Amino acid sequence: MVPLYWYLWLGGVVFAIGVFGFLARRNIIIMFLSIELMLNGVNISLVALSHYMQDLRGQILVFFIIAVAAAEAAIGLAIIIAMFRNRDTLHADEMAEMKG
Amino acid sequence: MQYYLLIPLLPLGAFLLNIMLGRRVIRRQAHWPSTLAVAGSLVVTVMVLLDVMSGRTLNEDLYVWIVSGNFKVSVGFMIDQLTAVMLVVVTSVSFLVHVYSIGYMQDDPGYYRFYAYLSLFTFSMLMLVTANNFLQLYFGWEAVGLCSYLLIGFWYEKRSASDAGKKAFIVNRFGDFGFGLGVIMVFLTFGTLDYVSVFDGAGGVAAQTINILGADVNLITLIALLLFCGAVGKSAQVPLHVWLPDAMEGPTPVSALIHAATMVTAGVFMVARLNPIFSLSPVAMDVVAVVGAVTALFAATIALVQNDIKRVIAYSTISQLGYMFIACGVGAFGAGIFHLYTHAFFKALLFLCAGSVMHAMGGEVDMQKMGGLKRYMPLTYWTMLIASLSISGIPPLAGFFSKDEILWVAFNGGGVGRAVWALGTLAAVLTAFYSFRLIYLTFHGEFRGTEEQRHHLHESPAVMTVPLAVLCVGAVAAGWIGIPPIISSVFGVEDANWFAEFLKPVVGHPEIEAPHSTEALVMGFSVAVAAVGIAVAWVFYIRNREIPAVLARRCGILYRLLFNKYYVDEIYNATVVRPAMLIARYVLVGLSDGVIIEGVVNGVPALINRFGARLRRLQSGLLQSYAAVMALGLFLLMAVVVMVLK
Amino acid sequence: MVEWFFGYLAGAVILLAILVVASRNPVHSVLWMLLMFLHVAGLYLLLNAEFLAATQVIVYAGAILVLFLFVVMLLNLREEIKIRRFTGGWLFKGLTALGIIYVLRRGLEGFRVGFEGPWSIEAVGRATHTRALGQVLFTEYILPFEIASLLLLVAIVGAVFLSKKRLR
Amino acid sequence: MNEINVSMLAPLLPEVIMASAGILVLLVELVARRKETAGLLSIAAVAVAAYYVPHSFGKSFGGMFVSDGYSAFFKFIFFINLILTVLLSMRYLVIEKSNHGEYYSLVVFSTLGMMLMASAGDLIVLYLGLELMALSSYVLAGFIRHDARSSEAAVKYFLLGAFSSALLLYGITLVYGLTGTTDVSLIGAAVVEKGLSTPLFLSVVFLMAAFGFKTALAPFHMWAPDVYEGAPTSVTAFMSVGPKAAAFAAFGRVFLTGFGSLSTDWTGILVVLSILTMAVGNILAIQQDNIKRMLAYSSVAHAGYAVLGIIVGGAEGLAAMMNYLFIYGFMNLGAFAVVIMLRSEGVRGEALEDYKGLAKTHPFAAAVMLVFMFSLTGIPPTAGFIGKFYLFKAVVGAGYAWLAVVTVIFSAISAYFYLRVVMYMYMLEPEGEAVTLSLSPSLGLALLITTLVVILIGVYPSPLLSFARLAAG
Repeated sequence: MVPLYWYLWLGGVVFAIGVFGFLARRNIIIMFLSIELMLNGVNISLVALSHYMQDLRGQILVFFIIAVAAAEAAIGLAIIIAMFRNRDTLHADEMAEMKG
Repeated sequence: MQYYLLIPLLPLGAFLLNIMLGRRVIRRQAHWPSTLAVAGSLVVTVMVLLDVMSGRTLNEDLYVWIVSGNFKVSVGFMIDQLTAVMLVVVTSVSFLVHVYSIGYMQDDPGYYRFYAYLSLFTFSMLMLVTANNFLQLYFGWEAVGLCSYLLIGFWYEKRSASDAGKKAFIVNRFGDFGFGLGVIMVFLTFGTLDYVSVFDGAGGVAAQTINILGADVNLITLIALLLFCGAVGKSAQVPLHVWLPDAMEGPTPVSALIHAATMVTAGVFMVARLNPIFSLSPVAMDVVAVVGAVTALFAATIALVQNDIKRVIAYSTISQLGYMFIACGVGAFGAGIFHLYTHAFFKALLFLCAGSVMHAMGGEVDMQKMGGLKRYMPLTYWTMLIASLSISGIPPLAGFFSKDEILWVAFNGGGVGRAVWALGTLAAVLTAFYSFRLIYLTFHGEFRGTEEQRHHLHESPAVMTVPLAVLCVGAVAAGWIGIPPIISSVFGVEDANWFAEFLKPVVGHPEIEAPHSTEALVMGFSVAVAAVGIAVAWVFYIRNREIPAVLARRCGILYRLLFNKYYVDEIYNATVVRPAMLIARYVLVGLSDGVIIEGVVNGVPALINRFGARLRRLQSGLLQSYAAVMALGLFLLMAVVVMVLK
Repeated sequence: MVEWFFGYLAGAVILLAILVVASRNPVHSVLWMLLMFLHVAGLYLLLNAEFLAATQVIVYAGAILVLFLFVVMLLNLREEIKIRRFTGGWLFKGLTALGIIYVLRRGLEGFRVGFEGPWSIEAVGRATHTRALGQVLFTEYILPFEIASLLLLVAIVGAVFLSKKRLR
Repeated sequence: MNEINVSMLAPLLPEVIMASAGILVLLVELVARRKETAGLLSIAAVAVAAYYVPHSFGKSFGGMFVSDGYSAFFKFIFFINLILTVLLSMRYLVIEKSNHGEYYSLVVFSTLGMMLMASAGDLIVLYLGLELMALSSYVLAGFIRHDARSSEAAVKYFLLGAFSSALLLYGITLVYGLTGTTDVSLIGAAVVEKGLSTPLFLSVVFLMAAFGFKTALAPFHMWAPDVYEGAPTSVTAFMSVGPKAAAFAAFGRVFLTGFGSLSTDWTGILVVLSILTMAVGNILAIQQDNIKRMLAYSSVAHAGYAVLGIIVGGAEGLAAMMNYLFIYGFMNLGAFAVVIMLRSEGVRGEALEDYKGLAKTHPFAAAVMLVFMFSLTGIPPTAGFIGKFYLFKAVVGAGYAWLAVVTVIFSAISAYFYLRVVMYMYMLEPEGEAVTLSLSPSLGLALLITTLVVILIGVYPSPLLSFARLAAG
């Protein structure tokens, strides 16, 4: 039997890698992918917890997270397209008209 | 009887209407809303007066604004006999001033603004007198001060006017500072600002003392004196009287309003309203009486030699206010209010007459350049004569009854009473003298002005003279509701001092055990000295006009001292204003290039600015750095948690 | 045995996650991501959540990632491959991420689940996972389910609105 | 529990109405020639929903959905926010050449999300409500598709918002693992039973970060200035009130019901965040010369004030916070209404310079702005003073007198930049061409409502106070 802690730690590591990607990458799409990584980290932890508690609610939450991720992807990518049309760039550090 | 609310609300509404629509819509019709509103207030006031006379007084919190523990800010009204009298005085004088101003201000470009301020002024004063708690009193107090600043400096293009406005405001600040401290002390002592609860609790703390800089001070005395500071400022008592004569720079109707009804009387009203506090402190009472008496004499002496017609009246106001404080100081608050009430009529009348004279003279205020106006403006002359007789205390005019009552209670006051009485009586001689000096210089003899002015001389229009006539009736008859028994008994009426009876539930009435003969003697004496004063004035200014000049030359020092108002302004300039300016100029400006200003005044904002500029750089517009700040914040919080809990 | 499976899957997931973040080419990132999702699905199977594993593959990998891929292709930038991948201060940011990992490790060490539910492996097995999940989802969690449907509606409206051809 | 019937929807009646309205608005928009019809329809829907709010108290779906006084109060804030925003938007969208009907349905859906957040008795519902609110506002932020600033704002808002959602989910995951439930009141019970542990506190921190993001608490506020500046002004007005209030609603419920027993442990952190927020918001607001951006920082600072209510806790603190947010909604929307009024064809009207001498050219606009600036500063007798006063009272009452002093100091600093606007309007002479006002009837109505309410609450606060007190329980 794999200890629960391993799963949690795995989830945490994936989450943190996502955080790093979000902080460090310049490309907006990869930043967005990093958020998906973070969500997957959460999902791994949730399914594991759900399994070890013999409770299905965690898995339900995962289900909703996936649904929301789909919605988020649709809107996020649409926003990115709109942004690309206006700015012709996909680099987050090249859009800083508003600052200060 | 919620309709009493209309009394302050009508002028407030008129103010809002005029200030919002005045410039574009109402314009030359601005007098309508204001005058109608104050007329409405007057009508409601009469209704309230009738209610109060039938014994229905009221004290209610209308609504509570904020509450926090003991601290409550509420708007509440207290309508009792004292308030009713004040309401009558304020609304009636204010109404007449409104009407009079239609003529006086007719060509002024700021017509709507003038009426808006006038309404606000009236509203503030009405709020002040109807308050049922200290905070509302304070609010009215400050609002009155603000309005007076606006109206005195009404012709702000004129430098002297805006200076006078500022002076009034700043001098009042000194008094108001004490008043504010007094209110805070009241709250700290009683834990509430409600009149009734404070008055109920006042007896319980009468013996308490607090230690200030090593000296034990009676708490009530301290509170009373602090509050009195406010009255000294607002009612222009020595040493804070300097603003009132300068306040003449405002339009004359404003002077009438300030002097008769809405501003200077606030101090007297406040002392009378807070009589349960003052009565508990003999020290404070003596201070009030002495300040009043000194002021009465002091101002009267200055008035003797002034040539500016409005200034003479201004100093007479200060002097008369002194009388009112004498009354309060000897415990006869009712007599003080009585004098306030009669004074309102003859003083408003004097001012409006002076305004009428100035109107005819094309704005001239120097009495040396007048003379012989009797012929040109008979109505103004006669009404002003009656007002002067009234202020001099000649029976049976209004001023006689109120002044006589004050002197009589002072005479029997014990303690400082006799001395105060002596000062008051001396001041009465001078009052009669300067009042008639004014009459003789202005209306008698021959005209000393320019030919052009003579050509222009005319009686004022009806809209100005009618208020004069109405006030004249008041100046004659207002005193007849407070006739002392000694006189009324002659006519077979045993108790005719209805006014004192009316106010008794609020302010009490000192019982005087003294033989009628003494009273008759005192009364006769004061009438006699007034007559002497008039006679001397006649000799000086009609019979033998050389005397004043000779006298001035002989007693040069005294004359110059009086003419320059005891150099009080100069002294203040030298001791307060100049040093303050010097400090401002040399110390502050000098240091502004140096360390202190750089460090403190500019330093803190500069520090904030520099810090802000740093922070701004952090807000770089870069998405990733925003996320990094968030992540770092999160990490630090997590780290703290793990550290602390492990 | 299970431990070995877990070891492989976990190692692969972490490796692939790093590759997603580190790849120069966005298309490669998306493809690594796809592979990672399959491994995550494997983890779900290990945890007896076959329905979620299927969802992961079908919805996450099959729909969402394809959408990503589509957009990456649409906005394809040739020069992308040549320029810097990372923002300035990435080292510092990496340290922050490592710090989070460390703190989580320390913080979660003594993690105990707080609860024993009725859905033991046997119970789920009896009902089959899909049915069990459906039972909970459509009874207890019907309200969130409905909200999720509105969410998808908003997503459609928003996405259509924003990516319509420019019209003023 | 397994029985599902229509009666379970009774407490959700306002939400059902809003959801239907959102869909209806979407359909109407297709056929209506004038897009304003959609706006008016959404206002009508809000009116109906608002009517049912007090008539639909109760719990439903096994406690997942709680309709009580607390949520009702917040729902009224959301409704007012929606109505005023719609009034502000009608003419503004035409000026921005983005008059599309989707706008109104997105506003409705976003409001629905807020309502669900305020009523959420379960973290899953909370999460979904939050996402519904957030996804709609991401689109709204980028609503002017041809404007680079609007798109930039949308991207920033979206990515950081998604990032914060991930934090929220991680927090929820940990809580779920520790307590076995996502129901807020059951979490509360479990926390009492199990006491404090490191993982639990970590989850508290994660949730705090997520809520801090939505309410714009420093250091999670970084998105706010950029997004507020770039988004269409009407949307900025919408976002600075509604989502913030919704996040506070959820924040209050989760922290005081769920983690109430640990309050002694987390208030310390919150105090630090609150002071940091006030400092950052106020100090950076001073630096701004764009009024939208200044209001954005001011919005950050106000979050710092409002969070004091959660620090104080209890009915007293919550009531003070709710009261504050209610008042903040009116004054902030009013200020944005003035900003919108200055926006006309070709003139952005966002620079502080544009306000020079406004009192001379447009005295009414200046006077109204004056009222809002005074209120935001907290000068009596405006509503802002009442809000601050009761907040301070609650803070002092809870024994944080020093914190109240700090807040007062920052309030004093804030006077600098609010009154600077007043100074520009009244003391300076207009420069160049006078700005033209784009005043429409609906905008005028919004200004009238906000001004009146700000003054009315300022002079007669007791109904609002007792309402808030009652609602806070």
